[in-house]
Parts: sequence; structure tokens; C-alpha cells
Amino acid sequence: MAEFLNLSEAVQRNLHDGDTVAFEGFTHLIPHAAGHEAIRQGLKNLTLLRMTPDIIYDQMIGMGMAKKVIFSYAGNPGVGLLRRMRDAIEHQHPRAIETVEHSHSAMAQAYEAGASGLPLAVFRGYKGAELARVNPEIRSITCPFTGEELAAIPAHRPDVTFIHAQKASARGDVLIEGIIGVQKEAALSARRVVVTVEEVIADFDGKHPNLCMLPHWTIDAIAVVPGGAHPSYTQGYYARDNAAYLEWDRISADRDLFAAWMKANVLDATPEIFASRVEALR
Amino acid sequence: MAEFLNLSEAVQRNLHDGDTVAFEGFTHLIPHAAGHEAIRQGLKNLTLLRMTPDIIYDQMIGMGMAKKVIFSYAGNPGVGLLRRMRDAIEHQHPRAIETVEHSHSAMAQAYEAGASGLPLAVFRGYKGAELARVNPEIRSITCPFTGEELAAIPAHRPDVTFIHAQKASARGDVLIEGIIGVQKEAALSARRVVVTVEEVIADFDGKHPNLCMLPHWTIDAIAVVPGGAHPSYTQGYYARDNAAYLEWDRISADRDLFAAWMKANVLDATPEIFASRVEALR
Amino acid sequence: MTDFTPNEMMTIAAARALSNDDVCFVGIGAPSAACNVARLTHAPGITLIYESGTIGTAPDVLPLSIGDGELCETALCTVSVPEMFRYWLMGGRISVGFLGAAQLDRFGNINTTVIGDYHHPKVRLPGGGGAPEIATSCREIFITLKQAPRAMVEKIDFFTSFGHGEGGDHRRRLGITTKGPTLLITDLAIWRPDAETKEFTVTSLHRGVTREMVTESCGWSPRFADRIDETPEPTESELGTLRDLQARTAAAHQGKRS
Amino acid sequence: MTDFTPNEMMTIAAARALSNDDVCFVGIGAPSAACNVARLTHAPGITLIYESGTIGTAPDVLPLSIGDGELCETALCTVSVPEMFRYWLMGGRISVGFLGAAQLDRFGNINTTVIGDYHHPKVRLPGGGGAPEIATSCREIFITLKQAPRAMVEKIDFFTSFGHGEGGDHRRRLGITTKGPTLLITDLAIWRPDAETKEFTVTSLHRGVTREMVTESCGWSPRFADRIDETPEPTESELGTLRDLQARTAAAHQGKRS
Repeated sequence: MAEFLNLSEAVQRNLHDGDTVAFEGFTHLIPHAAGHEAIRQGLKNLTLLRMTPDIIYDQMIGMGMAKKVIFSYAGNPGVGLLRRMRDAIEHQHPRAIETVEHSHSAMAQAYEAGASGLPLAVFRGYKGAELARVNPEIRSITCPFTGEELAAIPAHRPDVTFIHAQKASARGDVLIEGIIGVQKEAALSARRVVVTVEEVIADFDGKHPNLCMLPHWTIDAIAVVPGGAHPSYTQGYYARDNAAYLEWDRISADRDLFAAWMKANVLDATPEIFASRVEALR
Repeated sequence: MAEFLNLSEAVQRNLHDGDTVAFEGFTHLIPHAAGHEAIRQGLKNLTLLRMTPDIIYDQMIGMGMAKKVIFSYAGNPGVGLLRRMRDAIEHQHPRAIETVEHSHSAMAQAYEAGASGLPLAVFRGYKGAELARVNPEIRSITCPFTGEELAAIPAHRPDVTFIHAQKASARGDVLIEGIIGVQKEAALSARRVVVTVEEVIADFDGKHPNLCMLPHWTIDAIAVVPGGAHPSYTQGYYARDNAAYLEWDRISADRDLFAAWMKANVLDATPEIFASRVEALR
Repeated sequence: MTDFTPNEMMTIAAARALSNDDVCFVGIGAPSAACNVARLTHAPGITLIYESGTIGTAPDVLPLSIGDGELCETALCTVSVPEMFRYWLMGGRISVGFLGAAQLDRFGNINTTVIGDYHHPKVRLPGGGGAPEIATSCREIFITLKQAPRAMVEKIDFFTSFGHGEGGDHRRRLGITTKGPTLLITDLAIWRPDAETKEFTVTSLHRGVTREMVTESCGWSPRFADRIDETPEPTESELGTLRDLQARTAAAHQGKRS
Repeated sequence: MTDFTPNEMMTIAAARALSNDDVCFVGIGAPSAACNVARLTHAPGITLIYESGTIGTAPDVLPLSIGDGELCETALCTVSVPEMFRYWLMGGRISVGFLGAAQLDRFGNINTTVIGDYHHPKVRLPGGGGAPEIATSCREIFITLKQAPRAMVEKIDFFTSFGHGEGGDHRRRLGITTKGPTLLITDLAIWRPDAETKEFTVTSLHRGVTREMVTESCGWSPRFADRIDETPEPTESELGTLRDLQARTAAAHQGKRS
């Protein structure tokens, strides 16, 4: 049953050292405020699950919180590389991380299988692709009807999933609109679900019946954090801060600059600051 | 590419003797007008695919058009049995039909697998259920990660799928709203797709981005048939004709009464009559 | 209180078994009435799901079919049927699933498929629909049934959905992790599975019902618990809610056509 | 006509290869520009799909990421990412998929994963994203690449996505039923796979480009077709459309922040 909490309590109650955690959002609705709160709380030895680790995981990896990253595209979308993640993989700085690499199709279908309560995802994929050689979690099954060999990978079952959404109802139902990505599947595949939202409204009466919703009883905690997706965006509220993504390429290129930036903008900050960060983008 | 045709031409061009065909719609949006047109054209040896054969297949089976029925619930929803289908199974009247029986979960997932281009659906199902004994298409695969045995069935790949929807755009995109059932999957799993709609509007500009749509390039033919779902219903246009479902129990109970009813209401009728049938239900 | 029918008692007893936090996979008929009476009386927060894809629905009248428009119009949201079976049922999110039966045995195994041989049936029944997976995916199963010797039989003709099989730990031996049938509510009594054998055992008789009545209308020789309660009779509010609901329903389903 | 850059020629040549009936799986960068120039010039009916789930999108400015809001706002509809990969890509509905490359070999095999050993990389690149399945699910693959010896190599360090493997019928031998790479468009030339060997062969040189320039900027010794065309230079309308699009894009992506 969804409980409305402040962000720090929502993270404290639901995310623990050693957890497998997904902070999902496909370019749109990336839960950065929740990620920063996790960084402030100094979580350790996390297994980070996400299609595109993006800035949100580049920051956690740079802060040494990750022991393992399961992903499918380690880039800064539209900009280039993830330099903190590269530093961890190439130079074990600030610590070595284990990586489990998939394709987008595989990651999306592993969430879908997890949401369906299945132990694996079966799909046509990885044909001729070398990931199948270096990732032991990529196996195969044979179709008993056609004899075709299909790819098989374990379903994603994170301990906890964090997502950001436009609205919650007073009862705690959540509405996700626009580019909905894998958030519904990431939430339904997880043991615990925490959602940050832009705002709370009385109810969803009058909404179209076929929208992407998560009923209150599928959610553990909801925290209201206006601007909580910045520098990602929230359709209908504020635009993507493309300049910040470009700027990250510079900040993340230097270890000391990164550390200073994290102290000033994350460690010494609070969730309330996100509202001000999106003012110019509304 | 979607072409706007009259119903008789749309059926003529896309449905042929011996085809495997799905007329889908989950209680809502059942394409009865298209079914009646197929009956008038006297199609033969069809393999009928549908979760609940319902009145629409009871009529085709009673007219001797089906050689095989693949289904998961042979009832008249909320009323009782399908008497023409029973007569065919119990007394081979008017002809013997082969039946392949699944659960709802299996049928829905077989359409989903077909839409995904997969040869099979893999799911947790049929445990302890005797259908697995009498239906040779129900097999199993073993999860390479957990060792769990999961059910496996062939994906549905109909030659043609017929559905009814609320609206088409001038370009031929189709919008399905309300209880969307398995129609999107039934359409995307088929080689050819025919859609009957209540009306055509200029475009779908301003519609919510996350609605259930079929792009024009996934559809072969669209026929405008107001009331085309009757006695099923179309959300936003007219209500379900519950009285007609109750009446069908009486009509279908007697072979001669059935034949007379079909002549008067189907063989001697045209698609235009559906508009008048729903007038009292608007 | 005023008089009531055995069917009303059955429906109200089923409604009482539901709680505010339950997420129910609802079938048509008695289950639908029971779930909505629960929602309109002691369990306003209950979540009702129909396999047509409607989640959190609150119909003002009972649907004639599981796909009536009323269900969609009053739901939180409506998802596709493949999603319903994958994310919601197979995903293990349903706490209570309701099943009815044409034939039921003492272990809660159900037949709604055929009377006689499957390939040459004496009577071809509608079949299982969602039942095979409802029976194994929901955390527990409630069964409602009007007692009759041909409905409650020693041996069912076909295993449409699995209850406790041959009893004992048969579910676990098949790798089924859910509880299965935990409650049978008939027009005469309330039955619960024996902790060990899993055989349905009468634990409560409705007002005015004798052990003999139960025995005569049951195709196997029923077991009775050491201590048997009398089912509390329907309250004014329960009975009023049920009858109003059925009156609204009757009116709605007639009214639709001139 | 007025002058143009090699990159402009590459983008416009790619746009010309698209038709009104194509359904394109679009990547960021050159492919996105090419697809939208096609849409704004000779192929107004083309369907553009981005893996963020946006179907039939018509952005007024080029997205910086595949998930920009503009893509959703101008799309026919936006589906979930699992649906995008299952129903739309794996379902075989995409006619043309665009891929770029960090390393490309003569058979259209692509590496965007690592330079050096996978487990101890010299450079860790972003990785494949959707490429492994795009390369095998789309009916055909177009590759755009700026020529350079370190980009067009004899042997790629990692098979991120499969082109024609070792050439010939290697795809068929792996049970892949789609055509794979049918077109390589660089800043210098247009290449097509040889009918037999499937090795990319230069079929057209852009204006002012010599065989030597192509050879010097290619890490393998390139094959040239018997008859080599000169790529028609960009028309006023093509170049104007591309430059307007890029100007609007630059303005939009700056303007967003004070």
C-alpha cells in the first residue's frame, strides 16, 4: 500500500546496502532526485540495474556505491561516453565494478518477464552478437514446435525500483504519461517500489481508461519532489536540460572536478533544490 | 497500407476458403458485421481462432463454415452455452468440427507471441490442468536458470484478423478505446488485417500519446460500418444488447429456428442494417 | 431479521470472507455479487479485477458479462488482456480468485469442461476460460456453489482446474506455490480444507440447515468439523445492499432495449 | 549549386535511399537527420520510429536524445519500450534500421562496445544498445560512417552487431532471415555489398572524391565496382531542408536554458 513519505525516509526504508536496485526512466522521467538521496545516504555495494546507466549511475559509480552494473548502453545520450563508469571499468577507480552487459531488447524483455512473474525471458536475439560469448547469463532454449534456437536470459527481479512520474492520486495511484519506457515493468518486477512525483491530485476520475497507471497497492512509498527528474524531463512540466548533459561531459572528465561538483550539488543539497533547477525549463 | 473499402469487398479480398481467421473482441467490439459478411459470402473450411467463440462463431459453426475451432471459453457470456457449437461437437451437425482448446491465459499469450514474431509462447500455466493431456499443442520447456518447467504453446499466426474499432483517421490509422482485449495482438500477429470502424475522422491530433493505436501501415482494409459490433457494443457509441444475447439462447436451441433466423437476419441482410440495430442502444 | 434465500446467504457469506486489502479476480454471477457487496459494505477499499482487463472497478450494477462497459467506465484503468494475464495474474498480484464449478470434488478440483469423455462428451460445457491459471496463480481460491449431488461428486469427469489434487501436499509436489482452495461457500454451509488431508470439511451451517440436508445434497460423504458454527444470518445492511444491487442490475439489463 | 560539406553529402545521400513507404528505426545523429530530411523532402509518408517507443514521429527539430519530448508530442502514438522491442522490432515490422559504428569491417560487422579486450578494454565504448537485434530484425540495414582508417578496419575488436559475418551466406547459416547491411554511406562514397561475397564495394563517389581518398581513409583495401557513378550533388531543396533543420535544432537546444 502506497505511503506518502518525504524522500529521505522513502529511500531509508526501502533501499539497503547490497540491494539490487533499478532507477528507471528512458531519457524521460529519470528519477535523479531519488538517486541523489541514495548518494547522500551513502549506500554501498549496490547492484545497479538500468538500460542506459546515464548520468544517474555515472554519479553513483563515481561515488563508489556500485559493486555491479547490469546495463545495455553505457553512454551519455546524445553527448558521448560515461566517464566515471569508464574510469571504474578501465582503471578500477574509485573501485572495480563487475559489469553484466545486455542489448536493449534483452533488458526490456527481462523487465517484462519479471513483471510477469517468470524466471526468464525468451526472445529472438543476440544472433551473431558477441555479447552472447562474454555474458554467461545469455543462454538459449529450443522451440519444441519449430526447432528454432531462441535467446534466454534471467528475468529482472530487483529488490527495489525507483521511478519518477507526473502525478499521484490522494489514494496513491500513479499516472505515467508520454515516453513511458520500461517504468511499469521495472516497478512490477520489483519487491519494493518507490515513486517520486511532480504533484498529487485528488483522483484520476475522467482520465482516459487506457493510460499507464500503477495502482496504489503496487507501490510502497511515494515522495512528492517537483523537478525530481532534472536534468531529465517530465512531459507536461519541464523540458530536458540538454545543456546539463553537455556540461556533464566536462565535469565527469576530471576526478577532482567531479568530487567538487558532487559535494556542492548533491552531498550539500536537499531534494527541495530540484524545483529551482527546472524553473527556467518550464 | 490501409485501404478504405466497402465491407463486402474487404472480406472478399482478404478472407479465403481454408484460412485460419480470428474475429477478435473481448465482449466489447466484437466484429459481428464482418462475421455476417463472411457468412453471406459462404466461406468454407475455416479454422476459427478466438478466445470466446461467442455468438459470432456459434453462427458460423451453425452454418457449417468451420472445420476447426481454437478457443478457450465456449460460452454465451453471462447467459450459458453455445448451442450450435455444442450441436457440432456432440452430434457433428451440420458437420464435425475439430477443436483445439486452451486457457484464456494461453490464448492471450499466443497472440502476444505472434505479435512479437515468436514461434511460441512460454508461460507458467496448465499446472495440474487436464487440457495439457488432451491438447497435444501444449508442451513444455525447462528454464535453464531455475530448472522450472514452463508451459509452451505455438504462437497464433492467423492468415487474417478482423476487428471492430471506434475510429479511423483519414490516413487509415485506427484507434481502439476502453476494453481493448487482445485486438492489437490479434491484428499484429496476422498476415492480413481488416478493421470495421464506427466512423472516420480527419486525424488523431491532440489524442493522448499512450492510447491503443494501429498505424495505417499495419492494416490492409478498413470498412466503415456504424453499429458493426452489435449485439456486442462500442464504448462511446452504443451499449451491449444484453437482450439479444439472452434471445440467442432460444434461437440457437432449435436447428430450424436458427436457420430461419440466419436467413432473415444475415443472409437476406446487408451491413447497413447494423446502424439501425443499435439506434435504441445509443 | 427478515427472511432471506439460501442464495442470498451464500453470496453474503462469500462477501464476508473478503477484506479491504484484497485484490480479487472476479468471475460472473455469485462471485461478482459477493465482491461488490463486500465493496459496498465492510470492504470499500477492496480492488476488483475482471479478466477483461479492468483494474479497480466499482460497477453500480452487476455486469452481465465480464466485459461490460460499466466495468471499464468505473475502473482505475483498463489494460490489454495479454497484460492482464501476464503482469497481473501470472505476476502473482491477485490475493483471491473466485471459481464456480459444474462438478466439484472433495479436494476442490473443478470441472467446467465436459460431462463424459472429453473427445466424445455427453455434454460439452463452456470450458475453463481463465480458470486453469486462476487456480494456481492467485494466492488463494474461494469457491461458491449451489449444493447438488450431480455438482458435488466423488470423481469429476475432467480436471479443468487443479485444487488440492489427491489432497495432502499434491500442489507442492507439482511445484505449485499458492494455497489453492481455502474456502467453499455453498447455499447450505461453509467448508474449509482439512489442514492435513485438504478435504473440504463443513465448519459452519447456515440458519435452519441440518447435517442431513448437507449430506443429501452432496455426492460424497461429507466430513464435519468437531465444532460446527451457525453462519451468522445476513444483517439488514448486507441484505439491503445485495437486493438493491440486484434490483439496479435487473433494471439496467432490461432497460437497455426498447 | 552552392558548396556543401562531406557530412551534408553523406546525410543527403542517406535520405535519398529512403522511400515514402519505409518504416525506419532511427538512431541519433546522422541517421536522425537523414530520416527527417527524407520526410521533409521526397518521402512525406515515411514512418519514423525511435526506440523510446515513439511511432510515426515528425519532429520539427532533431532530438538530442532518442527520448526527447518532441518525439512523443509529434508521434501517432508512444508505446512502452518492451512493446517496442517485442511487437515492433522483433515482430519484423521495420523495413530499414540505421546503424553507426566505432569500428566497421568490410562485411558490415560493427563494433561499438570496446577497443581492445572485452574484459580489459583499452577504451570502453557505450556498447550496443538496440543494435544487436536491430541488425537482425530489420528487413535491411543502412550504415552511415565518416571514413577513417581506425573506423574502417580489417578486423573489428568486438562483434557488437552482426553484418554479413565472414561474408557469403553466413547470415543464412546462422538462421538470420533478414538482408542485413545493404548500404554503406560515408562522407566520401556509397558502398553496396557484392552480390556473392557480400563485401562492401564502392559504387558511387561523391563530387570531388578520388579512389585514392577512399583508399587512404579505409583500413582495408577497398573494392570498387566496375562502373562507378558520381553521387548527384545535393539539390537546393535538399541542402536547404537539412540546414534549416540543423539551424532550428541548434536554436532549440541552446534556448532551453537561461
